[in-house]
Amino acid sequence: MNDSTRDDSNGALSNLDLETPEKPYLDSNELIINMGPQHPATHGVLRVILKLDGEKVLDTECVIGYLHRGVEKIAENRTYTMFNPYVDRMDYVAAVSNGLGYCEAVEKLMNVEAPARANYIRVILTELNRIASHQLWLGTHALDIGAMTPLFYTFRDREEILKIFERYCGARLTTHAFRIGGCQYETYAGFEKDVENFLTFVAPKIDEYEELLTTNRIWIERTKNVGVISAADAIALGVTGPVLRASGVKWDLRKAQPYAAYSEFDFDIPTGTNGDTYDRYLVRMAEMRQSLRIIEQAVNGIPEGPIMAKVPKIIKPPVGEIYHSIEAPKGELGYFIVSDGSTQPYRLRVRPPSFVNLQALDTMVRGLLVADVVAVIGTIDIVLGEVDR
Amino acid sequence: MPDFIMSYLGIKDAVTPGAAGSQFWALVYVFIIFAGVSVAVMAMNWLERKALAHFQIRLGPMRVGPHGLLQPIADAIKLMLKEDIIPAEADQFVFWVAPLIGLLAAFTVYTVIPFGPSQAVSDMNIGILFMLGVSSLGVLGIVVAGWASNSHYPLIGALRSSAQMVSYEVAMGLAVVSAILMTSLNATGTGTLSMIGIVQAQQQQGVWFIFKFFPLGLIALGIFAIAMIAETNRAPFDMAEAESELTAGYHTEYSGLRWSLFMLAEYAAMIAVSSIAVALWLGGWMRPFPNLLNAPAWDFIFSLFPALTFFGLAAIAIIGVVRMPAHSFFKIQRIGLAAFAAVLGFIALLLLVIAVAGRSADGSVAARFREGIDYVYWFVFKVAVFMYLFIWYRATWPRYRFDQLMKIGWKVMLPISLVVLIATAIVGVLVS
Amino acid sequence: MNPALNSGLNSAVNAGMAPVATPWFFYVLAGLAVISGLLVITRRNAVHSALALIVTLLAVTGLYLMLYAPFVAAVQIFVYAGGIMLLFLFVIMLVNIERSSKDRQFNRMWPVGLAAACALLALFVSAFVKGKALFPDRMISLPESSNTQQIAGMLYGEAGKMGEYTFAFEIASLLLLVAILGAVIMTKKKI
Amino acid sequence: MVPITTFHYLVVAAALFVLGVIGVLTRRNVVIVLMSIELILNAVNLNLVAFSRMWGNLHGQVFSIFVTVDAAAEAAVGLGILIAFFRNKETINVDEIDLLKW
Repeated sequence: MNDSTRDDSNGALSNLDLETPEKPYLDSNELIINMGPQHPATHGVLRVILKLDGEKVLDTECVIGYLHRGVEKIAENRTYTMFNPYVDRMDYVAAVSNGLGYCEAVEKLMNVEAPARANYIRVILTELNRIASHQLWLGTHALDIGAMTPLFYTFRDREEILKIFERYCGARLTTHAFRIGGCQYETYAGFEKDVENFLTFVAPKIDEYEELLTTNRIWIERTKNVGVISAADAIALGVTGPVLRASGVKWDLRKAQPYAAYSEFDFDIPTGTNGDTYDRYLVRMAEMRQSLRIIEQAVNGIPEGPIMAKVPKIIKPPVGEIYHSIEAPKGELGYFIVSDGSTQPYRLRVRPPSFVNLQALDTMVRGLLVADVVAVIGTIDIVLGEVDR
Repeated sequence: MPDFIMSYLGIKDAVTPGAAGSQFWALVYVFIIFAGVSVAVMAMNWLERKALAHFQIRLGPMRVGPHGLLQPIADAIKLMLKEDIIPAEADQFVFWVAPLIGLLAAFTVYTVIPFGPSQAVSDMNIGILFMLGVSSLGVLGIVVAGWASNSHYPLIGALRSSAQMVSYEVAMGLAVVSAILMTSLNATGTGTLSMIGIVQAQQQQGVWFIFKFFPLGLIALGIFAIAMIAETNRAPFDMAEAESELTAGYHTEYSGLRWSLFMLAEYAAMIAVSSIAVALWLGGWMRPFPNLLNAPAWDFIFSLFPALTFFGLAAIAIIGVVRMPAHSFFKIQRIGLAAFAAVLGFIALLLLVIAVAGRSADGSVAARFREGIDYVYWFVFKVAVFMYLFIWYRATWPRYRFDQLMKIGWKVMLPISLVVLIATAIVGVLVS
Repeated sequence: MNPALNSGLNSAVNAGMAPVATPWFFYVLAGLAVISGLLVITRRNAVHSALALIVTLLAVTGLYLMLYAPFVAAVQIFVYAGGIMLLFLFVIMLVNIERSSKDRQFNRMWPVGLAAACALLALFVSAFVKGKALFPDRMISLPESSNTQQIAGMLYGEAGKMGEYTFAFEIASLLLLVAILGAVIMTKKKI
Repeated sequence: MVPITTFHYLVVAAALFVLGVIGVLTRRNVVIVLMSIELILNAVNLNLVAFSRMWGNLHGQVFSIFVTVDAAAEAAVGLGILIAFFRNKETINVDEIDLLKW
């Protein structure tokens, strides 16, 4: 390769050893390539600098920030209510979860409890969104590995969820479904019916995805023992969500620190054993089924009552700080809010699951091939809007 | 030259232009095949997009022409009008010449493809070797394109694809040899490498080589069928242009006409390797069951198939016309599709007339003509089945990883094909 | 094999032979071969040289076909153009050519080399001029259709007999095996 | 037009041979030197096949196949050596390959 050692990446950003070291035996194949920010498989604008020996990955470095909008700084200049829609723009494929985390954090700061009915609506919408998020993950992940067709199947079925969102709150993607203290909207007539229809509609569809992939030889060969991360490593890196559970750690905030109405439902936490890409796939597929179970219970047991707690018109939480986290589809989504008693947060910090999970990329892909990097980026399930905020 | 015309009108024995030594007719044939392949590639382009779309619950192209029938033409015009970008750091000359290498290799192969016992440009004595050799030249175009782009992704794509093609050529060659071995199972014990000769050997032995020494022929075809996907860089072995990994592989830096030449070469190569498979194992131009159902009545029935196919296509088009929404918006589309149906129906009628007029195998002009159409029809039909399989694979399977692909090539396919080859030889010796 | 020696100079137009091989083709192919051969040794960029060499090889293949040696032609395409040249291109990409194409292209001894080559050329010319009369001026028509079978007979033997070159053929396969092993060991980073 | 005789082929082969020799003797780039060797072998092949035609037997063609085998072996080993050398010395110029030890 004629310019294999020429550094065309941004040297200032990179702490990789980009110069070929002086050694008696020259590795003529060492190659540094930029994967992204414009690349079909980096899910947006992630840039990964890969140091390759032939096709083997020797070292990686993620360069992020191409989608940075300063969400946390914006929060300092907006009232608590005004900031609520902004959180939807972080993980835009799971906007409902983001909203839930933020609303609950502020409620906790203000010592307000959302009413039971509001909590049930929250659970239903959040779990629907979890399914939507996992479906989108499955489609793009399969596309990264080369299976085109699942993408279209999952998008077809995700559409049904988005339709329910649209009927409920008028928006499909950035829903802004919840308010501090409860929900803005009462469920529309036929909401339960819609959700139940969806449950019967989507269960066979999940089987359909599994039929295409789970026992597919190529899929297994591409994902088994690829991107393995041990439980200890995963915990040390702060990895959460399906990625952690696939390594065999039974940690799910819905069970560990129940919020909303999750303590009232009966569901399992699927875990894997090997912590490889295939296990993460299986865990997410199982999670979709568990979400269906939760939604079914919630729809059947939804109580009557108010949907909004008593919240003052102008939200002024007392001085103090709070950290509240929920189990978003991608892992632990935490909000740390410092209040100085004014109408605006003094400081707001988000713990985005994608950002933390992305740390594990290097551990997972070292020694694998370029094609596996793509598979592993897909399996971590990052959304760049959330990584960069 | 007049002799040659006569040979096609059935007055003299039909031979290929190569055997007749007519440069003029060879040239005419070359042009016919070039045009035919180009049209086939366009049709394949449309079909692939449509079939893939229907696999994936989409509609595919619908805007340009009724059901997107004119989409390939629109694409071709677009690609020709696009700016042809040559990167500043690229090696200009090599960048320019690389697509042509691939295209030349893909099209040269067609000189020996036997569409019928005399429907080929030339019956080369070393036909199958020539085909494999020339089609393996296509990889040079890919390697050189990847190098000339002077960019990382194309280079990796080029290296991948060349390694892949070279490795799969081995298994492919061994599978082909086992088919060639089967041609030598006759009274004289001499086999042949000529494509026409191979099909004729199947005719003489009264069995397609896929069923010969069951399951040896079948396994050999299986190996060839897998290797040919790898040879043409198609899913699930489309490592060279793996979109999610290498953006577009070796043609990342190409645009416009030059890019379309790569696509043309790829599709032409697909048709070419499918033709090899058809000629070697699936009886080439022969109709199904030529030895079991050999009464003249069966001949007649099978000779109706071309007409029936076109009637079927016309019927599908007419259904499309009927189902088109009754809105003035669709008026032109409806007329277009109806006209298309009419053309298909007319071709079908023509074929029907020929089939009926030439039903007696008495060597008359009409009979010769009918036979020619039958040969070409069955050959193209079998190739079309393979082309559909290509689309099907692409819709169904994820992509292999590069090392897995090499592992399959060297550790699975090569041993199996060696065993098949040896077994074929042993069984052949025992039988004869 | 046709031992008949009666075919004269114009045997290309023999009965049963396709009269495709006209002098015109010969001159085109020969010119192509020599010109691209010249390009091979003069280009700065090794990839250009390799492409020129491919053209030479294909032109020589055409000459083989004109000499009614289809099997040799097929081997030429297969092994040379398809295999060896791919190997060359691979290696050119692996080694750093950008620098070497800016270097001095000819070694310091080039006048000596050129002189030696010219002397060789002179030798050839004198041999051809003097020996032309010694050559039997004929082209015996070989049956193209059985060319491959006959070569196979000489290499593998026919009718239970060992062929003339069977032993040499086996040795050649051994040579290839050794070459494969050698190349693999040579290119491995750590043995 | 003058009919094509064996002599014509010999002239072409001689030209290719001399070109190959010039390449081997004057170029610095090892890859091009190896390519020139291929050119020489091809010229020999052409001669062999032409003579085979002249004498009306196939020994020449069989020999040319052996030469092709030889060329393949030579290219594989030669390029292998080249790569090994390039790894160690980072050069592919013949006149820099002048040390038996480094």
